[in-house]
Amino acid sequence: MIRLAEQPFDPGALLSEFTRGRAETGAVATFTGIARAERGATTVLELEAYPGFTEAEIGKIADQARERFGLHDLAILHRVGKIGPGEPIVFVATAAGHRRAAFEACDFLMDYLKSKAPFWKKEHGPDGDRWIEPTAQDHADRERWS
Amino acid sequence: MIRLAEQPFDPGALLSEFTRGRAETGAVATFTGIARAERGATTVLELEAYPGFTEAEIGKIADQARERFGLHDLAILHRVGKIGPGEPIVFVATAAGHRRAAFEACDFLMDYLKSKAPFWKKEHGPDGDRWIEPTAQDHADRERWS
Amino acid sequence: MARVLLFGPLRDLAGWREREIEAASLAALRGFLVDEDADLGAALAGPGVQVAVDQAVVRGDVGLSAGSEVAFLPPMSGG
Amino acid sequence: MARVLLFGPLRDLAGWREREIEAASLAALRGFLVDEDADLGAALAGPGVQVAVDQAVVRGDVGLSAGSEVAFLPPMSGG
Repeated sequence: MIRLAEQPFDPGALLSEFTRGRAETGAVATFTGIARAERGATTVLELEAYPGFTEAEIGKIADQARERFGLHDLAILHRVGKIGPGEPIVFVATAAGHRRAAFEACDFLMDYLKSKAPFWKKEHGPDGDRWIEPTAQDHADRERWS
Repeated sequence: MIRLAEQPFDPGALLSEFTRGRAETGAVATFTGIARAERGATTVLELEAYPGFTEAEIGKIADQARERFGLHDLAILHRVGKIGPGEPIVFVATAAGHRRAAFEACDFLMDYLKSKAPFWKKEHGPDGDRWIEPTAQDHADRERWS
Repeated sequence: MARVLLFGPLRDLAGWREREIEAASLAALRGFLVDEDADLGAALAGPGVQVAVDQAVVRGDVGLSAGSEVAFLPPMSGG
Repeated sequence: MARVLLFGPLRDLAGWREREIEAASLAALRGFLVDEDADLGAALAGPGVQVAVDQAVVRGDVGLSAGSEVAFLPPMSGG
């Protein structure tokens, strides 16, 4: 499941659905990214995607992850639009036979999503708006997998 | 929250509760361990704990994780008793400012729980019962952190 | 008529997000846009700006047909 | 009377999980158990078996009082 969401979502509901009825999957790892308030510095985050293209590009990396880590399944949900502090931005779940593969695949997918996925991100803060780019840390994280 | 559960639990419900109302936490990682059916080889897993002692020992490692990874919060729920195939055995959630810390802390806690936590584990299979010990892989995983 | 989409900072620079523009090729479309708005034209040719035609990234010039969707994608920020 | 608890394979070996036993010290308790069941006594002294008194792991001999809880913990398997 790879999906964009215009509205707030509950990562727990996604995890309930993802874990249900698995008999051969020993390990499920998840990551939930949440919009930080940064003590008032960021009021609203706005994320733009290119519907269709964005899911397809994420799908290519998801296929890489399935193969590289031998995943049984994965789920990715990404918010778009205006996101308030404390709201989840992204949810990734990976299912595998054993925990190392589940953790590494989740980590790999997040590094891609944070640094290279087709999103454009704007912060609406008290001092106005600004477009933001991946941080040097995001790029360094991504480099670990190449 | 560190707790033992006698009954099946829904990891999603725990994640919903864990993520709710966080404004400064950017990252929540979770791991859910599920009893594998192993294609019929294991019918039922039985986990024994020493109530009170087991939570306290896990609590010591949880305190190490809080300090080492700068966690905002963590939650650990572990099943005890008889666990059928497909049922969750363990749920770990970690909350941090950024994702690297959340992932690493979750990984660290799982390596401890799988190899050293005060549980005794028996498999009830088609060929009878046997007590099981941590695998060499579990020990190797645990060694990564020392 | 191609459907032209701008994303991220390009949209703010242009002041529009989506327009229908008559053009037989990507090069012709770029020519039209640079004539109309030199700043935008330069930004569309800027470093890291990719172009997708019908949701597939293309390089160099390609022909456009009626109903082609052309998207200008500035460097992606990740989510 | 100390409350004596056995865990994991020790419980299967002994055939019991919890008993009240009169003993003034851990050494006296071990002596009582080895006299009663030599196999169990040997297993309790086996490699990797820890002893907790009132939920704190102890080494060597310690005194026991009325209501002490003594747990024999074989090597832990993790969850």
